[in-house]
Amino acid sequence: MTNHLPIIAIQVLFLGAFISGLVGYKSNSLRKFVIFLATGTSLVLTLMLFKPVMMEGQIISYWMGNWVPVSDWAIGIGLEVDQLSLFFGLIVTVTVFLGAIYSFKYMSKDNGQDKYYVVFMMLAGSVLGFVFTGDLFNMYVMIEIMTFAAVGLTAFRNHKAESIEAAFKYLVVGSIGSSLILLGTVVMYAQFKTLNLAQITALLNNAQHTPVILFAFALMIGGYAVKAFIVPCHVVAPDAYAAAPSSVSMLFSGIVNKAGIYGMIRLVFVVFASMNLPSMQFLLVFLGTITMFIGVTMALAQSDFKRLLAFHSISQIGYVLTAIGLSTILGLTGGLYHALNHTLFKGLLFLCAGAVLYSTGTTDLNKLGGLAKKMPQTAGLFLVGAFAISGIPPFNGFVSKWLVYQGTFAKSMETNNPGYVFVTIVALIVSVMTLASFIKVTQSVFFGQLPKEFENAEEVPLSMRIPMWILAALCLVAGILPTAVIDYLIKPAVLAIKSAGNYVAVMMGQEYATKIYTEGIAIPKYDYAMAGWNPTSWLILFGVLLIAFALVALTGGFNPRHIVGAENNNAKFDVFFSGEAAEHSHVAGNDLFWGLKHNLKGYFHFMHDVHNGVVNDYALMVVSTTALVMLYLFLLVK
Amino acid sequence: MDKNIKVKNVIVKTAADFFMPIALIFGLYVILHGHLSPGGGFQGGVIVAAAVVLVYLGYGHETTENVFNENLLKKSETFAAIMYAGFAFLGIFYGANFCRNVLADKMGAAGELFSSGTIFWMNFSVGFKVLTGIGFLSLIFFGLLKEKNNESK
Amino acid sequence: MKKFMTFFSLTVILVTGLFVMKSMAVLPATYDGVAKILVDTTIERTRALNAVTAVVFDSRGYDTLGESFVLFTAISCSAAILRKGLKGR
Amino acid sequence: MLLENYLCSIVLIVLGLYAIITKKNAFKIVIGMGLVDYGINLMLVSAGFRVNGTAPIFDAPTQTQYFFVDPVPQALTLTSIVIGACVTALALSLVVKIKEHYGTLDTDKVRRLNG
Repeated sequence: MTNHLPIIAIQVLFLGAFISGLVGYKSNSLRKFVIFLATGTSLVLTLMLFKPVMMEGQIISYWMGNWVPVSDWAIGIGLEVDQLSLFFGLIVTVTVFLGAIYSFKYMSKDNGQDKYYVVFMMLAGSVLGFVFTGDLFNMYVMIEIMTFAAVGLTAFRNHKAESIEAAFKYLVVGSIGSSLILLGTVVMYAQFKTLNLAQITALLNNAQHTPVILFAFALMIGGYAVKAFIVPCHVVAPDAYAAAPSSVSMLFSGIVNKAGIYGMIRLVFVVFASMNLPSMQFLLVFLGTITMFIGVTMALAQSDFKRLLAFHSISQIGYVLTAIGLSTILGLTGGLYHALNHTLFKGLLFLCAGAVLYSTGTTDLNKLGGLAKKMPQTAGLFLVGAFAISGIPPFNGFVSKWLVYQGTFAKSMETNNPGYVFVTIVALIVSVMTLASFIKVTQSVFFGQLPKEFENAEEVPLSMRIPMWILAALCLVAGILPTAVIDYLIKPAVLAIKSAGNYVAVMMGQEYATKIYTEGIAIPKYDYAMAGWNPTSWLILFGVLLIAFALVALTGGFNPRHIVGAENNNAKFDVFFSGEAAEHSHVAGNDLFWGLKHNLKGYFHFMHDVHNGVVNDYALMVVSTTALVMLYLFLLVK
Repeated sequence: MDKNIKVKNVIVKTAADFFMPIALIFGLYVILHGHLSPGGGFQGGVIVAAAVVLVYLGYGHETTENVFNENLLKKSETFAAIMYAGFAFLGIFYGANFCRNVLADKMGAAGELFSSGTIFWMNFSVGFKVLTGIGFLSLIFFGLLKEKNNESK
Repeated sequence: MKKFMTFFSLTVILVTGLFVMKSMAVLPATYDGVAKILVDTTIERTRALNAVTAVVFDSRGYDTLGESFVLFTAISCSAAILRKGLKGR
Repeated sequence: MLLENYLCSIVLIVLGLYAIITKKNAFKIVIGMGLVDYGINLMLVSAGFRVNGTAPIFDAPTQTQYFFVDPVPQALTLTSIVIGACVTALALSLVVKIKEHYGTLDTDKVRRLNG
């Protein structure tokens, strides 16, 4: 029975889409029930896989239509659920379940909801199918469904010109990416006459690295870089994230770019594991470092709430990619942990943005302000998300960022390469800048003056707050219990990445694997240390600080007015903006870092010119990235 | 574009009358003989969906809207997708894996029309799905042309 | 800059592509890999005379399932994009 | 014979990319995306070619002498063609909406989202 669980979990999501399409556009409650049931069933089925796969270490292989391998050739399509797949599968199902609950109220103001839920469920099912599959062409088909569904959801609010524009750009760039993946797949088929991932892994193990293989590899890396929004290909991501409904933006940052990351991990570390390319790992670290830096600096310059969050999403993907590129145990642990955390806190932040949009109707930071009085729960949850993403203990962002810093530093110690220390420094600076830009958002959305037009803004309904509460709780849990998370979720996945031989053995049979891997299948030793990070003591420290702060505040020792002085009425202590007192002129959140932007205006003007909004240039970036990766591989790999 | 389509043209109408039954029969033939001769569900479905285009070319918007019900087409497509997934699930019900061709031995011998088990039925459901889906897509795009006509008048 | 990058990257792809294709295009006269096994067992396992249909709907039936879902998704998206949106909001 | 197929497929793909990168009309970009698809399909079909092979369809269930071309790439091509048609349909419906909202198809003017 366990064997059938993955396929049923995938198909339940697709069937949910079809049945909700059959329900029609009249009976909303029946459709919601169907969606709830389908996403819930899928979540439960994936959780049922947790015990056999994660804890007992089984790898589930499933041949479609019982087309088992004949004379060492994989004929049919196989599903292969190893620990890495299940790790991403759990991320997908949890995100989809929470996103569906959030959509019920959030989308109630839009028309055409029947179409929304159909496409939503297709997106969910396709990503789950993508992470569970063990076939190269099936990966392409699933990622194509994902791209179409994502484009359709981006354009869902079709009364806004921005949605349509973003969707068109996403479709053009995304279909170039899909075409590159398909081209790579075709070349691989022509070379190896099989499409099964495990068999390709085995065949590559003994093969020469001919130009054909490098060509296919470069094309597929380019294609998955588009899907994961790595920097030169990231330009459509902010448009799409900002234009889509918030529940969908959560899915984008939670599962769509995770699908790209999963594809890259699977290709670089499992399928092409035998190539053991140090230069490829260097390329990943390089791309990741640029990604996190450009993402966060662009975020500082934004004035739209969701667009800012989208750039942060790109930046966090940079952390994941950097850590994975290190390809040490410590680096992979940090990378996967950050991928999990990114789903949790970025989902929470997008849902908060959606809540603000729901009750005020705008996400422009210059118009918003003072919403903490009207929406206290959303404000509190937003603060949790902001702390988590900025890496403040005891939230989860701190743990994974710490692992990333430590991993890069350890790698530099190992290889005597000072370049990796530079990566650590960039990661630290990016973390500081993340905190800075979230101070800006918090100040301009939830604090400050409340504009007149939002006087009657209200807290969002309960069904929208429940997913936010769950995500916030998960953020806290992943921050306080890092050892448990690593032991039960991350460690098996990292070991699965590192043991490609095991992947082949389960799928193609032990005999075949021993024939290929004559020296035996090595499973590396797992060791990581989280130096200086003991969550419980940090928590106690924070509790003590909080109590001390409360005591001082209660006894009147801390009064901000005392700091200014007694003659507080004196006009010389007031803040002026162009001749007007501060209380009459609202400090726009966008202007909080105008000094930084002014000093670095050459850089910011250049970045603004790069993100110029012309779709041809965006396509050019993708194509030149692929060409450069190709050139890099051909010139440097011997 | 809108001026070029003369919906009341006798030649176009006669040609549409003549070719529509041929397209329907040929498309159905291609769908049903997918496992015996070149072709299959996708190809046959597109040929049948050409009938929608022929009706539009010959008779114009009003007739097309009267003849084809958009919602019914959409629901049929959804139903066909469920049907395909259902045939794939038959494998699990019979104790084998997903997509298993469990009916292969229970139907006729190779070369007969009703042979090859679920391949025949999957072919049929894909053909049904494609003909309704492409027909629905054509109807949506014709709807755009109609709006353009109304605006320009 | 833009023009240079266009021609540079397209030239890189074209040249490496042509080079790779030249080494790929050998004329195979025999079966190898999956194809031989599939063709030999088609009649016995699927009872279908058309081997392509047998591959499409049986051994790679799951891909076809995905393919019909692609079509479904594309049509649903087109319907969602071209629907009458909310006016003035 | 086969070499031309492979070379033409790469040329088609590069021409398609060239059209996407340089053409400023949204409709021509869609045509470029189509070109890339056709190039890939051509390569996919060529990958299954065998010398002297016939179409992979049996004349009778009892046929014993046969030499077919590889049926798997043909099946994959079928999938790829349908996906290419879907890309075109979706892109065209977006182009229609762009024309409705912006009144133009010039991609230099469809750039409200930038920076």
